[in-house]
Amino acid sequence: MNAQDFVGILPLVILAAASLLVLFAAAFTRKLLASFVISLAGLAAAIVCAGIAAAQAPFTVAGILSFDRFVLFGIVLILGGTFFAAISSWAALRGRSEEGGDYFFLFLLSALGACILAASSAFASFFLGLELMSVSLYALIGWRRESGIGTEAAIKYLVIAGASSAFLLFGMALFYAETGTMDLARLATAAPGQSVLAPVGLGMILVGIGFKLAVVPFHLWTPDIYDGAPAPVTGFIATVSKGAMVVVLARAFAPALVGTGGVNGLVRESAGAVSAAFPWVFAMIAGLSMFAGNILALRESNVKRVLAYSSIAHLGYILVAFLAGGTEALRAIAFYLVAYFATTLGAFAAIAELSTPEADAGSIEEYRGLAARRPWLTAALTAMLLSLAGLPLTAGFVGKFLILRAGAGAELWILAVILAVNGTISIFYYLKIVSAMFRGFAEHGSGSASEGAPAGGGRTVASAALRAPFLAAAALAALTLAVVALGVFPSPLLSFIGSLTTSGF
Amino acid sequence: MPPQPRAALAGRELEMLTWTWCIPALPLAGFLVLAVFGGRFPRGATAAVGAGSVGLSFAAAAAASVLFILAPPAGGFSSYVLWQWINAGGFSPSLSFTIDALSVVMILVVTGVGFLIHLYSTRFMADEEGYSRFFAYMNLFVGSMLILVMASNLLLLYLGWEGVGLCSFLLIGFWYKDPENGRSARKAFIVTRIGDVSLAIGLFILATTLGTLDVKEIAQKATASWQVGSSLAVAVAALLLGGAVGKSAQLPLQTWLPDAMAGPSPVSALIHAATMVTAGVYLIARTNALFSLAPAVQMAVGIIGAAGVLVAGLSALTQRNIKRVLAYSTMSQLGYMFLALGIGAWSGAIFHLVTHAFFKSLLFLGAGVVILAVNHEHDIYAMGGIARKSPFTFWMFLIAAFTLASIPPTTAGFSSKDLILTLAWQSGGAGRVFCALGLAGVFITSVYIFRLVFIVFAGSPRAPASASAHGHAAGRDGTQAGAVMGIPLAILAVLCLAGGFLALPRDLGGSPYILRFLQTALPAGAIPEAPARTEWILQLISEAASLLGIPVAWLVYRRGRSSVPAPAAGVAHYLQNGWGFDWLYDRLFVRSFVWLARINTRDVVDRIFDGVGGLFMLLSRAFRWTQNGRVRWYAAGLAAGAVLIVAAVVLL
Amino acid sequence: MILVLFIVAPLVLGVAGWVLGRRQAGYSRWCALAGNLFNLCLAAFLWLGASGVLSLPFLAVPGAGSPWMAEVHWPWVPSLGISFSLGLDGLSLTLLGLTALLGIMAVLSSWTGITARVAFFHFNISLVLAGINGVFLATDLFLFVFFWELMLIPMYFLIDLWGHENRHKAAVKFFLFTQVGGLLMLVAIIALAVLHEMATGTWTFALQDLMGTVVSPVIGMLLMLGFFAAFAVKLPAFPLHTWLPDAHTEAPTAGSVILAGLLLKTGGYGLIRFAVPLFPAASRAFAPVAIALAAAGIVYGGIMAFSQKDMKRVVAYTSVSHLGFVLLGIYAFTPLALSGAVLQMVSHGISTGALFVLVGALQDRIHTRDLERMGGLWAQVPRMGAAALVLCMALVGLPGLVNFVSEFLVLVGTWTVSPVATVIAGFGLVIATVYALRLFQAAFHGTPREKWTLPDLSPRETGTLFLAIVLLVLLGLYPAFILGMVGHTVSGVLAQLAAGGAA
Amino acid sequence: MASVPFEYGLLLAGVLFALGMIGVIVRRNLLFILLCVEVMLNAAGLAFVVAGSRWGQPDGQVMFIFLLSMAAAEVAVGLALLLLHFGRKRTLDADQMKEGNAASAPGSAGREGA
Repeated sequence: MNAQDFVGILPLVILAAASLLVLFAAAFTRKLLASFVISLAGLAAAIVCAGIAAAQAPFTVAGILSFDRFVLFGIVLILGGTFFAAISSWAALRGRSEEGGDYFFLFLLSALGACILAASSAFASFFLGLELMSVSLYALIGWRRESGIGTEAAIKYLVIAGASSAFLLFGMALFYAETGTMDLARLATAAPGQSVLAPVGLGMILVGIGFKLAVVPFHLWTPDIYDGAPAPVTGFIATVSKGAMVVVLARAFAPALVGTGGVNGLVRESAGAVSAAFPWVFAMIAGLSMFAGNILALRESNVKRVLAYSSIAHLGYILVAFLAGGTEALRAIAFYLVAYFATTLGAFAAIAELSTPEADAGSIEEYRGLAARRPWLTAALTAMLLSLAGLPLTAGFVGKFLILRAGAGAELWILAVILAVNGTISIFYYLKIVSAMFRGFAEHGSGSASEGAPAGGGRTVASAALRAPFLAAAALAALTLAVVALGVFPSPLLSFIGSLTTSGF
Repeated sequence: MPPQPRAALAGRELEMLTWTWCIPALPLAGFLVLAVFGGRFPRGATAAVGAGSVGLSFAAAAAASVLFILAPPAGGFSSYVLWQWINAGGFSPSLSFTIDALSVVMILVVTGVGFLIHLYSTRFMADEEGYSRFFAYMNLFVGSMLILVMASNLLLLYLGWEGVGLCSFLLIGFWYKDPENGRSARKAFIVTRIGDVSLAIGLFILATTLGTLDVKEIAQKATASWQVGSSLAVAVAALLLGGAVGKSAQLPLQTWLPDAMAGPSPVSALIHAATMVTAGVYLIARTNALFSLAPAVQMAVGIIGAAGVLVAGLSALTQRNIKRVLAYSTMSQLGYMFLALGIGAWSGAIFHLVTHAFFKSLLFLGAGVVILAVNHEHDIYAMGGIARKSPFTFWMFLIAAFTLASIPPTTAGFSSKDLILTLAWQSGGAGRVFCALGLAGVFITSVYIFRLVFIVFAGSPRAPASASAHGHAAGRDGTQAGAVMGIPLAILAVLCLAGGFLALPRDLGGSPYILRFLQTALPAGAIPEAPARTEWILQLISEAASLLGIPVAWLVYRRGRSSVPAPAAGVAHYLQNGWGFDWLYDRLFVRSFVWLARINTRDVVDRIFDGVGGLFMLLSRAFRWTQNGRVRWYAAGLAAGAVLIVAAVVLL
Repeated sequence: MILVLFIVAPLVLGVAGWVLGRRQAGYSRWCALAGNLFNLCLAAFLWLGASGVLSLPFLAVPGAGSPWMAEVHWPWVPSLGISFSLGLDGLSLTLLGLTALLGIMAVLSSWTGITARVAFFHFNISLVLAGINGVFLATDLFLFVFFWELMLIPMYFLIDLWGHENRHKAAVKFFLFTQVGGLLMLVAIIALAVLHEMATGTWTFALQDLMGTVVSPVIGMLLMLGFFAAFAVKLPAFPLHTWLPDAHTEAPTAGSVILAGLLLKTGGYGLIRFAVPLFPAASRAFAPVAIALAAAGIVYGGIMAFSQKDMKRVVAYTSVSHLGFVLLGIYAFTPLALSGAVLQMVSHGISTGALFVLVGALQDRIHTRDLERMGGLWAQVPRMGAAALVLCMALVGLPGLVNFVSEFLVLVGTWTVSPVATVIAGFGLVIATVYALRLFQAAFHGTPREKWTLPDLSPRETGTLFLAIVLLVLLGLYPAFILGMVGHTVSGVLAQLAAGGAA
Repeated sequence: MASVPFEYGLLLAGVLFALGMIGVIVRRNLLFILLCVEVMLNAAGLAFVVAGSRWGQPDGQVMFIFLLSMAAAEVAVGLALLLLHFGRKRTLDADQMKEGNAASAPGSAGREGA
């Protein structure tokens, strides 16, 4: 492999190296700080290198990894997400530093897997990245050994993930058996063969992908895992692992959907897909995910589970843009990913803020009256929730706008309307949380102008003794600012994304 | 804002009429003053402002009419624009006033009678709380009424029209503490409002078809562009009539007037006798051109009038409440005016309006004194012997009664009513029927009014509580009406006696001054001059009828209630309740509306939306069982999804 | 440029008030007040310019060429064809003035009522007013939606935090209803932009550009319905009105004032500014339905108003009834009716706003809104009673008050189009009498049902209400003041309609 | 000697896969569930080998080796987690793992309906 390739995979190399370093550090010092700093440094360096590598994209590495500007963008996103997740992890982990090192080791490993997944261009690398990511996640989800929920969540995730990757692999095998190729790019464009093997294989691969995206009907596991895993890990699962998969999906399947076929309100017929059914399958998945996610969240009273359901719906939104196909759609997806990353990470960072090392702040009761006690944190979380709800002044609004625009551009009217309707349904449960946080805010005794004293009673979140360490607070502030800034001045990012995808497909 | 005279009407004397905007402005100013500072004024100041503003406005009105009569403007009218009111899409009515014969007569009546009644009230209301409120409302009323009669376009007229309605509402409910008064006030406003809406719709048609609401222009354009009896004309006239019957308490919207007597007596005198209730008559006379274009509707006016004469008269026969008697009497007299309008005797109607203003307000003011004398007792059967207690009031009341019954030597009622009857006869056809009914009405009229006179003034005091218990109150207010209350009575009495000379029948050597004067504004009508013979025959008949009424009343009612023949009792009860219109309307409209409102207090539409929300909640609950936390079930979901997708891929 | 001040001034002062208010709550009141006063002066200043009293170089003659007197065009998201464009014409100027006025009334009405989180309260007030001003000024559809949604959040907080008993439910309901419409409108806007892009190859959300877009009748109707949904919910039109009574009833006084006085007007404004001009043909086709809805709303709202016990609910339902006139006037498509509709927006804003101030004052004193517990209050609070009387007469549409002029114009203008609807609406006037008299008499006449002892209006309250009443009378006697100002907009819309109808 | 057509191989793999899947669904014991997951993975591996043999490429076997190592890792983590779980619950009954939902029983949300 030549120097150029090396520069290309430099981010991955750095990440791997960093994880090793963390391992060593953990062996020598029990100080959490060391491994934490190393991971942050590694991530930062990797991001920089990804930037450098972008200069010579697109290029491929050993035929199993192919980088173009979009992939590198995705990688930067993944690394950035990991970066913020790591920071909020640090806040959450303090006081239990003994295994901290291993935690960050797994964290980096998982991120590495995500990067490989995003860049993969062949079945092998796809599978490798996926598993690297998943296996480390098993351990991370179950990190809180003393909490039963954590372990259970880890086991559930392991079982379901194992089964789903079995589906994925079996699908790959079938596809390979039929077409003789293991090239991801051919996945969608391979000519339909005689037998049904290839389509069936494709379908089973979709199962694997759908599982990671947690879209209907592969969404069942989501709330339990979100609930069980520590908040930062949940944030990581919600953003990084899904983001990586979205990148793959966009690259592997988007070509199939840039069809010029007849238009019929729901989907556009795909030109080169192995089976004409796929657009319909995707459309169904998108619609069902939007509805299922939002409707399930309506009566949910646990904030983390609410976010789990809402993430199901959000992936449905993304799929709408994905179905639209074309450059516009790709840009919409890219922007939405950024917005979604910032918002979700922010939300989980806020939750991590409110959590104790033992357990996370789940039940909405623990958020009641938060505004009077932690106004700034409340403001941040409110901003995140409003962004998830897609209200203006936030990135979520622009993202939703772009997706609708892409959908309308492809004349996916029905899906667009479904999206609008769901946007409304979702308002209900987001507002429920906001309203809970502001409960009693403007009532007497809650102090007039300044913050009131914590209204005690039970293990309320804010009485969680640990105040945010500076770094985590700064990260949260940065995310909030990002969310608002993207909502008000989206053009810089938009033009950047435009520069990414003009080459696009 | 300075009035800008219209160029077309340049000329000295017209210039001088352009200040007439102050005639309505003065009472309105009085209203503003009282409304803002009234609370802090002593009663004297309040009275000064309240009565004084109307007095000044009367002076102005008098001056204006003198000027007008001395130097009649070209075309018999002078209009001037204060300012453009509305300007939208070519529709541009302005705030403009017209002075012509008709409005001159009206403003004189309104301000003149109005001033007398204000004067009377300064004493009558002396012991009431809300003294300044009373005069504020009264001034507002006079102002609105003046706007109504001076307006040169129907939109401005409508403004006054609604304004007087509001004041009527406020004054009926003046004693607001009693919910019953509130109910009567509300009823009055709502029932008249129904007529108002019909009037408004009439205005819509005029505005959209003729593009103007100016009375003069309407007259010209309508006659120019509409055939006689054309559907539009009929529609408009009918709708205006709807407004008129509402305001003038004619069938079928008459039910509010008797209840309106809940207000203080001066109010009844001014609003529900002399001025506001005659607004309908004024409106029809104003828009006579339209009614001439719609003979059917004009006939309807006549029929309504004739019917009103009898219906109300008979009801008046049976009332126990002194003011309700007078109220029904008012309705029946208004019936005469409508009858006159129905046969096209515009000037005759207005003439009767004027005389009626005199005697009916006198009757009400007299009744007010009586009511004070028996300290707020309204039941005539609890009265009696007032004549001995307060002779002055008795004589005043008697004069008014004679005038109402159109018996000489009082001239006012005599000449106006006979004029109407004669013209009705002359107009032939239905007119003769009207004339006959009118004559019947004359008889009934004298019966019910003298029934009242005998029961209230004759005999001996029936109510123990009348003089003895509250002797002082009665003594001060009642028996000697007191100068402040006496003078207006006296003046009105004089007007009753002499008013007829405005237009004495020709065979009595009179000459129709006022009619001629009015005919500069109102068309003479196509009714042929009555030969002297017909005239005096009719006069004889009507005189006979009314004179006959006196002994009848004496025989039947001398001893008050006792002498109502038993079999007639049921009928009497029926008549007493105003022919059951109230009962009917209550069943038909009021209850159904209230029922409609009650059943839907919790907006049914809202239930629908709640249902939608509930549906989603239900779905949410329904789907939650999929989240049962069992890993095996999740795996099953995975498998099922896989099967579905594969099936889709294979089958599609 | 000067237009931006309308939005920036409340924002800046709102934030300032928030910051200062953390120390000393009083500051935030003054800041909010100052923001509105500034806007009022600004509006008055521009008004003088627009009516030719002052000659302002930066004010174009309305109607000549561009419909705007003044414009702002700043690039915002060029890659999507989105720009920060504001435009001022007679209609917007009128409504901006109304906003500032009612803003002042709102702040004054809650001067003493609000005691908790005063600073945050006034920040929200300023924010919602800024959003409303933005709505009245935006000429870029994306920007419009942006402001449109922006209004919701602070209003949500106003209801949810400072409202009455059932505030949480009411706040969410308000938000959801408005949001459904808003998102459907967003879809419609995007679809319109897409169609425009397909036709011309350029992305734009500018109103003037999109107006020309030709769409098939079916699509046009669908898109128009998307817009109509948003505006009909906000207006509110008949079947979609049910969020309003709850929101009005639960909101704090200032919230109710702003809701009734301004937020509802954004619906009518949207119809006039966007729904009709963008889809003339579809609007024509849809007019009969809209007129039917309007007539139904007028009567239905009236009956509901009569049947309510809660004073605020009564007023809320009267709003449903009166905004039916706005809808009626807009879809009659005659200059008279349209001018009437605009005037009705102003008159209803002032009168109902004042009515809510009054009801709020009453509730602060006796802590109930239940009409059946009141009665005979006049004896104690004659000044309040007098104000209530005038405002109830405004509900009735008594001549001499501007409400009469607007309703009369609407009905005259509608007569030629649909006599039936006009008659029904006229019947609505009778119902208006019924409920208005009930409202007034139940509270102030009759015998007191409970022993209330309450002070009469304070000078501040008196001043607020007096201002409103004087305006009602002055405009009632000289509505030309406003009719002249909005004349160009009205004729412009109708011209666009005619052109579209022809095309 | 005659070679079996690769479809049969795939068919065998498919049957194995189905067996594994069904096992995951029906077995209550977590250990067995893990085993069944392994079966599924191995079925996939077999399929790869068969497919590779069809094209005469090594790729199939390569994937199989990947797969084996991954399965090993997964089993390692899985057993560790099972130990943790058993240590607390003293049971490996999969249906007992429902703590996650205890926190979020329906209700409390539903009351304030839209």
